[in-house]
Amino acid sequence: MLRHQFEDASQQRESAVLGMWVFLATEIMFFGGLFAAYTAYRYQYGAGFAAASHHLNMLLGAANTAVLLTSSLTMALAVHAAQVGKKPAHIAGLLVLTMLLGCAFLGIKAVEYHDKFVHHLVPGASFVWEGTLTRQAEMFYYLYFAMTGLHAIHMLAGVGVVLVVAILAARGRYTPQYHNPLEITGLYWHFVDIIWVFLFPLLYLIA
Amino acid sequence: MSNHILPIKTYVAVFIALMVLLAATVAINRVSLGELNIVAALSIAVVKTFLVVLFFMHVRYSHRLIWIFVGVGFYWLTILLALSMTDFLSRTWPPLGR
Amino acid sequence: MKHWMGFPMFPEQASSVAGRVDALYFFLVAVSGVFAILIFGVITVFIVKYRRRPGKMAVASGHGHMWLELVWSVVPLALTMVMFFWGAKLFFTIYTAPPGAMDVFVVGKQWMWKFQHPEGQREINELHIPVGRPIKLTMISEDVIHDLFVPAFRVKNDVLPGRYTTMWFQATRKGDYRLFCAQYCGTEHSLMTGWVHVMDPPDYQNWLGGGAEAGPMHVIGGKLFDQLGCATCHKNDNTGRGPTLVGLFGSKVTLKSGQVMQADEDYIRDCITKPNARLLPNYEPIMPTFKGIISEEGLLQLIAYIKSLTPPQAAKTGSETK
Amino acid sequence: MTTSEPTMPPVHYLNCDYSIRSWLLTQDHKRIALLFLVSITVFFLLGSTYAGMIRTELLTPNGNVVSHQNYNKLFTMHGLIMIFFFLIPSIPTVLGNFLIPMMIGARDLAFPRLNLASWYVYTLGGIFTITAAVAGGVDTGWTFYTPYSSIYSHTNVTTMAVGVFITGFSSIFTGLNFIVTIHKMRAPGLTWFRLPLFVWAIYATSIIMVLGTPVIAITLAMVGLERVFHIGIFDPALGGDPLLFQHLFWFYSHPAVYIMILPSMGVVSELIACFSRNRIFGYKIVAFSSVAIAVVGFLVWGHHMFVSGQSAYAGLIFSFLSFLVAIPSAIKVFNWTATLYKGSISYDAPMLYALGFIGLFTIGGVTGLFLATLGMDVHVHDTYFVVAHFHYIMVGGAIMGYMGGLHFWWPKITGRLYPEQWARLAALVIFLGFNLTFFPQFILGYLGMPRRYHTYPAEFQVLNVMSSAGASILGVGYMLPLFYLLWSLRRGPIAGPNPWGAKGLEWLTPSPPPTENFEQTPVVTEEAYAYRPEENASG
Repeated sequence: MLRHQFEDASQQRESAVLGMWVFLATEIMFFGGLFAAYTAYRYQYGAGFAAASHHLNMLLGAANTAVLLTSSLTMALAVHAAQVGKKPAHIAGLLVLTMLLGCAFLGIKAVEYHDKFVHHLVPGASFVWEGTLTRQAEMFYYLYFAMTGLHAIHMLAGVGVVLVVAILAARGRYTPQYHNPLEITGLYWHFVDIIWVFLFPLLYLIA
Repeated sequence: MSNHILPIKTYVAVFIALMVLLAATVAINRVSLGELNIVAALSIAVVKTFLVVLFFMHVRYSHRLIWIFVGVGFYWLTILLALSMTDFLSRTWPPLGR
Repeated sequence: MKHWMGFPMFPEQASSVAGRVDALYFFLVAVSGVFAILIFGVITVFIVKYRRRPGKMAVASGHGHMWLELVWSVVPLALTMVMFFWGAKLFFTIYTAPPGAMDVFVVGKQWMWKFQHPEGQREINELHIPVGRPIKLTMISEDVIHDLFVPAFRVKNDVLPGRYTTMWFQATRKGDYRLFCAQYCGTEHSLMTGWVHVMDPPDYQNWLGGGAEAGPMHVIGGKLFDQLGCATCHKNDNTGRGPTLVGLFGSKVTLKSGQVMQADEDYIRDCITKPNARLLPNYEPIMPTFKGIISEEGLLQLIAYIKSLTPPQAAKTGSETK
Repeated sequence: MTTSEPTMPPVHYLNCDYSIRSWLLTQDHKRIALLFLVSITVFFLLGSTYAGMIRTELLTPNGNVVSHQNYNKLFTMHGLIMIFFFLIPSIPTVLGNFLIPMMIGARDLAFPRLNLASWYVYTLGGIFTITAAVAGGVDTGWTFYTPYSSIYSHTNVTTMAVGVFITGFSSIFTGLNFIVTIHKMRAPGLTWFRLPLFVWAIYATSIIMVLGTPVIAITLAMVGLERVFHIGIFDPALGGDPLLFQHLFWFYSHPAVYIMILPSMGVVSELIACFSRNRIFGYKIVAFSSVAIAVVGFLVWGHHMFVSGQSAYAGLIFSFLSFLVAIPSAIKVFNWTATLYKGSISYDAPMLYALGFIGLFTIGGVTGLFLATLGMDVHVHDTYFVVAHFHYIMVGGAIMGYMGGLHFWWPKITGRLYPEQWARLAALVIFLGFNLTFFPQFILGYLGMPRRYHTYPAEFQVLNVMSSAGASILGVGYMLPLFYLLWSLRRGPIAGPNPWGAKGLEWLTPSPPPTENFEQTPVVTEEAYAYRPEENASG
């Protein structure tokens, strides 16, 4: 398991964890562009954003937050299980649970997207807005789709990676001594969770 | 960066705290506080982030270097937001020099 | 253009700020020159004096020298702060039009400049102005970002779609000066040029006298106002379904949202193009948007008209457009 | 310099395996560096061709060589290729890749597969770019300003944006790899303050790559969306604000200038130290100034927008911050100069490039002050003054450093020496040609000639002709190394492990090095640049 460029396992593990954190810093800035756009337009178009936000289903948003937070718990427990040397089936089971929760999140998201599509709230030629401030509402929905869409892409990637890690875990690859892939996958998963923790109030809860 | 192992009950406790905070976010949103709504919602989000980062992501027990990179990510985001907002916030201010 | 040994070195100084910009330029050139010569000189001396010679080892310690390093950090810092304050002060001047400046309205489009004088004259790629009088340009683009640049006046500013930007200058010398588009705007960007003709005030009056059969801008704007049916709601005596526009320009407006806004050109433009973003208390959101219905020039004429609607008691302060 | 006749090591990273597969699937940082060297050279030649055509067109004021549209495509493609496909990857991916593991005594970077992926991603982005070029090019200017790029341009903007977007990830991967490697893979005894300054510079550069690049990526993605689906956030017709684009664009693209110049500064530190046989004066300050430039460099982007319609208050803040970033750069120049003091200076070609760098970077730096000065910038913004300024930084600075570094480490990379006299001649020709090309452009800019002009008033012709004449000399200067370096691959004298008598771990191993770099992991016991150990003992 030790690659030739490293001296020992702890150097390898520390490198992997640091590498993931640097990557997450990159990810923060990747979303950062959209957060900056959101901030600028929320400041300028406060009224339109509030009106548009009311058409989002706050309950579904809250439910999704709960689903993601739960998946973070199962992910953290999976890493914990590897750390303490639980059986492969135990680790893999927690990972599959995490993955299923991720899929549940994406499912709820799909329902919401479908709902917006039906109500002509997708920006573009087909956008229909009952009320004033059409442009501002459209801008809100543009940002809504861009931010949640980018987040959903990250979720999709996460589900894929967790699947691979779950298979490897089931084959008994991860031990208390070596579980770097599992650990950094966990970091990624929690990060995507954190992004949603901010998206939820910013998009669904505009008073 | 020791491979610190947390007890399961810590994870569960953090999870319960996160759920309580989620409920609080939704509850506060029902009350109209004007500008304070967004402040409250974001403050709670920040607390949640701290919980996830410190415990689920083990940063509390990680090397100082990891702390720095976590900070760097959020600090740079602040630079982007704050300095671009200097423009948007002050555009409508009265002209300079008078 | 000023030459030195046959090479052109400086554009003409033809505005009130040109001399001040050049003075700052000389200061910057002097500071840069002194530093550059100092560094090049020292390097030359060192590389000659300490060139490698057989049997001779170098003897210096390379560990740094606190005092020296402090000096060469603090001195440049101090100099840059001088530059900052000087530049900022000059920027205030260049940026802020003096009160009572003469208005000219500019519309940029791919790839021409359209100028409109309050008296109604319009010209393309040529701008006639009187010498010695501050001129304030209110500018907007019909398509992409442009930038109006007059090197002899040392001023430029971007011309944006969707929002007015302004710049001002006061020509100090008669003559013809080039104007350029300085922000890349597409295929014929380099043809989006023209001339500023600075004239004696009497000549300018003569020039104004010939042309403009449609009348001054605010009159054209008034006709447009009637054509578009604005007057059905915006009555002068405040009895219409919309607020009266008399005395609006320059006043402070409190919106439904509680926000207080200065009723300037941009405010009025936004009210016409996106009325629902500027709702007032006590009025229904019934105004349709005129976006795409009125040209940018038409909007400027309407604004000129609304600007001219001053209440009787305020008439003595008058507006410059009359 | 060496007493006995040097010989090539029998087995090294170049001759251990000759198959194509061993190159395309290599995880050896040295081989990946060479893959990058070939790729960026191709793009450099392509970008230079565009530059040559631009200067030919500008010989006459009337634009009678190419059409308006084609001229616009020329400067756009020149800018995009030179910036994203040559300058930004140049030193980090070639010299950085080759040297960082060796300088810190490691066998490889922390993530060799990610390193290889970086090259593939770069190549994929390059393919998109060449596709866009072949399909007719792009005419937006390298800045992609909206709404021109998102609505009005009829060229291959989307393909190009995808190319730049993809290449951005190459930058991110490389930066991430360097950061982790420098933190975690240093040899025993190699503390931060014993690192060569090149490592510090690459570290600072990596920080910018990792934190800046994602912002341009997401921004260009939004431009692409706006262009393809007519939904977006930058078009005023859709309620958007084109200045938001400029903020996001310059948030990356100003620090990107430091991605180009910081590695060169690192190279110059190595060269000055080696060829004057001195420790870099004020080592710690020079090291910290790299990091300071990387951090403060992120706070100044608004100085590209003083006349853009940005709030004047924001302009004030950005102007002030811009002056602050000048200080660490100035300190570096002073410290290099002081390093020469009482040195033992030789005039080998890399040193000539380093001295040229200091001179040209100084001019580029001080003219940057003009642009940071609010009242001054109003006049010179978007004129040839700006063009001259950034070429002094990017060509006079970044490329001089790259050339110097390439010559300096050429013996290490190939095991053979280049012909010294030719190299000195090339350095001189490049220096003279460069100044003749770009100095007149400062004057042109102050006279008011706007940049990106296909045709121009006749009174600007004299200076333009001078500039074009200089460009032809510069072109010859760049061709020379191409020939003699290729020549030296087979005919150059055998270099031996350390032809310069330089300090640094990379010179302890044979040239070319073995695949694993070091037979044994070296242990470091002294500071960098210990050219005179007896003094370092007392210091």
